[in-house]
Amino acid sequence: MIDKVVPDIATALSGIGDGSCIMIGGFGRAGQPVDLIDALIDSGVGDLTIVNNNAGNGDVGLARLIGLGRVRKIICSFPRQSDSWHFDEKYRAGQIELEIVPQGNLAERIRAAGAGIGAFFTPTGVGTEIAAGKEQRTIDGKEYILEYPIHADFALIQAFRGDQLGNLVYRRTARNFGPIMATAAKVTIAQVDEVVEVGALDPEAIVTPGLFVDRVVPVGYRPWLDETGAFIGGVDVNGEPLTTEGEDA
Amino acid sequence: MIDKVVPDIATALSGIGDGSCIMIGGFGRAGQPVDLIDALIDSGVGDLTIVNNNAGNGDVGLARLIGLGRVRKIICSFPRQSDSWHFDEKYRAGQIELEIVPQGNLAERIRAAGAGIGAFFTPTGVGTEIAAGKEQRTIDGKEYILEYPIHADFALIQAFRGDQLGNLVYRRTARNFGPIMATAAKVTIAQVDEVVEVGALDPEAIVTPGLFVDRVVPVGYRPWLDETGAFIGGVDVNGEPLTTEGEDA
Amino acid sequence: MATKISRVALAKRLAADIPEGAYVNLGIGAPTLVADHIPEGRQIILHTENGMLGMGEAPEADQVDPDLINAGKQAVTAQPGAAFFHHADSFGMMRGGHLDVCVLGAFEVSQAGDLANWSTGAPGAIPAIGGAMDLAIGAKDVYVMTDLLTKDGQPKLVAECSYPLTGVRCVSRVYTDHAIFQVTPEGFAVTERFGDTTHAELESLTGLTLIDATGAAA
Amino acid sequence: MATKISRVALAKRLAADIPEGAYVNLGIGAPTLVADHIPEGRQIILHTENGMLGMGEAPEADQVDPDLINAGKQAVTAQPGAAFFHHADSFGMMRGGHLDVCVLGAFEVSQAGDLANWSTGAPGAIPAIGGAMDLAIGAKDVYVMTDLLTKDGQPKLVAECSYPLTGVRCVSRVYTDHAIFQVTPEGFAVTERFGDTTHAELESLTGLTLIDATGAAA
Repeated sequence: MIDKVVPDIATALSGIGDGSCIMIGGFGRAGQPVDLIDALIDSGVGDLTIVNNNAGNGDVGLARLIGLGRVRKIICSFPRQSDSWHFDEKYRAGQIELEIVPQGNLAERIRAAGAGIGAFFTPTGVGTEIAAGKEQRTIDGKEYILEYPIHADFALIQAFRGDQLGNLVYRRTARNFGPIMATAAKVTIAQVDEVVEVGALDPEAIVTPGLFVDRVVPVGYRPWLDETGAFIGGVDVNGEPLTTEGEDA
Repeated sequence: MIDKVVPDIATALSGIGDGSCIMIGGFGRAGQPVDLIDALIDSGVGDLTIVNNNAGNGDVGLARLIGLGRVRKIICSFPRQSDSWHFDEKYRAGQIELEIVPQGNLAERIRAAGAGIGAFFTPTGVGTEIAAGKEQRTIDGKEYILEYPIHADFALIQAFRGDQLGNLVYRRTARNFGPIMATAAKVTIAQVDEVVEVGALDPEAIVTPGLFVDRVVPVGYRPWLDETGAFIGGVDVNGEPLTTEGEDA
Repeated sequence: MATKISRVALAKRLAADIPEGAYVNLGIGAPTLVADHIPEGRQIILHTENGMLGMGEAPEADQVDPDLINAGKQAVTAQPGAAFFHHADSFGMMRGGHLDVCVLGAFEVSQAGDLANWSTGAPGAIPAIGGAMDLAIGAKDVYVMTDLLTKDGQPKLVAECSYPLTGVRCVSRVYTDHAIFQVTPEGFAVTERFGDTTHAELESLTGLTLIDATGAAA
Repeated sequence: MATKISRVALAKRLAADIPEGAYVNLGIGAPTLVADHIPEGRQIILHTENGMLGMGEAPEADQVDPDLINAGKQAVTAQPGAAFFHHADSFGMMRGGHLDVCVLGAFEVSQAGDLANWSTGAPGAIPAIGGAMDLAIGAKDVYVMTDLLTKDGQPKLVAECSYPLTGVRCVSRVYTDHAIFQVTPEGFAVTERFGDTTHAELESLTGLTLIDATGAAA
């Protein structure tokens, strides 16, 4: 029987070595595979190429991976943020390579990799700095630049529920990069809140068919959900528990 | 309040004139907007360009539209079938123009139109007759041909349920071309079995967001479903009632 | 009488131009104010490029859902009839021209409708584009909402942008605190002046020759 | 002893080579037989390019659902864990190399692995491609399942295809009623002969120089 569920995070990450190209899902806290990223840090691998929308925030997760000097190159749309100091420092020191890509082109390049498209003409970025050195063409009176797919060795994504076949559903805007990154990597690893029985996910509503997923690891429901997966709230937008006014005082 | 539901099929088709380019969803009986096609025939418009996977079967629907001489050009992947005699006759008489496109390239060209992609390199068709005259390029050691988007004036599609905002869900493999054609036409017209309340469709499972849909017309549940939309069967694969052995005898 | 209007008044004025049933993306910052000023009874549908149509207002603090955020990574809600989708589908919607209006901020807008709003090009600055370039070409109409002048008194409407471009010939209209400017093949046309601002003052402030279209039919 | 095996025996032989957990697309016609001969206890997942993973067998007559069909437009069922998707996503799966095996019929396969299976190129014939060209490049391994000879006794394994091509250098293996042929840079390698077929007979029937790889480790 096909069973893509692995018992623990360490097993889920097996095979990731120095020099790997890794896509990491998420936009803000939404869709971030936080447990997988933490384990990636613990694994000690380095010389990585990371594909993510951003370049880390604060001192945790991707920011920490960068701070520890494990990232050789990052492909992202928006590295500079108020709390991207680890990236900023490495970048200014010339210790990390940056490929900056407009967010929609980033998404489409990832999608192209998954769909076997060799390259595509996009209007985004025409006439801007990012068009420099790129092939440009006028098609039907409109200008486009040529962009190429982004493939990865591994994709680390977060989904809401999954099954043994690797079928995945997401939760609200946490869907973001997960479904396309799952298609673009040689090995896709999904952390899910819960593994459900095969057949429990509605075939009309499965967002990522299991074909795209290699390993599924359950990590328990995120802190703003109860043990059935229902929303209970009580956190801030980063998922941190709300401090009561009493505690602040 | 936004309300894309129109009272009847004739209203749904308003604005379709001679010379229009029309995408028609469906693969086999699944997803065919049969009521919209019949009304299109009744409307008398001609000189049409039709985009569909096939070129009609038997004497009804698209086959009839072709037989009546209303179709100037068809863009499809598989025109020749055992019962495509109307197309065959027009084609042999030089009375219909054919652009034949491999099915996956057809789907991707429709998707490209909806997603604002100017052109894309696809490996499908390399080294075959359909590559003749097309730009060819080797990318990362693999050969591709360049294909362009297919836009339409109108898309006629069938969905399962829809709401006043135009949100749509499909049913099983009847999804096929509907979601991508909805994105590629200036005006998208969906026949649905039932219109449901706004909010009744699961936001995680909406396949076509209302943004892509201009008109929704309810036509009642298809014959193999009961009045709640549950499957009851009793038809053949073309949706025709099963004849009992007694009747045959 | 004042020569300019407040940010809120400007949001209200811009909101009045968004038609019933429009699909709208409001960029990060000032443009988000527009959502609060849609005229009573008018229904518009908000798109957020991280993956939702039907975005609603901010939730109560204890109802914040980290999985339900906008492109500015702020907590939002989902309205009835909302739909979620992935990034490729979401940016495909914009690139494919399915949105009616994007409202964006700007550092500069040129007479040709070029937009600069992602980088001041300062030496050593770390670049960050995000969805800016996608938004700039992401709707049938791209409206810029901005003060006419920078804090240093420099005009944001210019003959040619000096900052790195976000998009070329992409802006259709500029809503400023002094006036509304339509981008035309002949340059900026002033369609409405606020307060007692005069045409001559606008030309003086911008250093541009402007078309007076305030008498034209709406 | 016979020099060839039956269609059913061939389907069974091919099925034995499809590994546990494989994602497989079975082309219209003879290849669909393979589904009925997957070894007991082995789970494979069938893709049908009209938009489903997890395709099951044909339903009872009164349970036929016109909305649940395969690429041959025949009624099928959905297995637990099935998923539905639209045409662009479905062909993206194939083009992107996510399927493990496609099994196709053929008019001709060349030594280089070129496939001809969509048109005999007869003058005046109406063309029809469907998914043939997508399937030809639609999996990590493309297996052809066919009789070695046409009804007229012509070999389907050829030096170069004479019929219009479906795909170039796309076939990895050919399962025929006489033998199994691996496509290699040096030409066809016979990996298994059926019945009392000899290597010399295969070379005689095809007119090709064939590599004898039947002694090689599996």
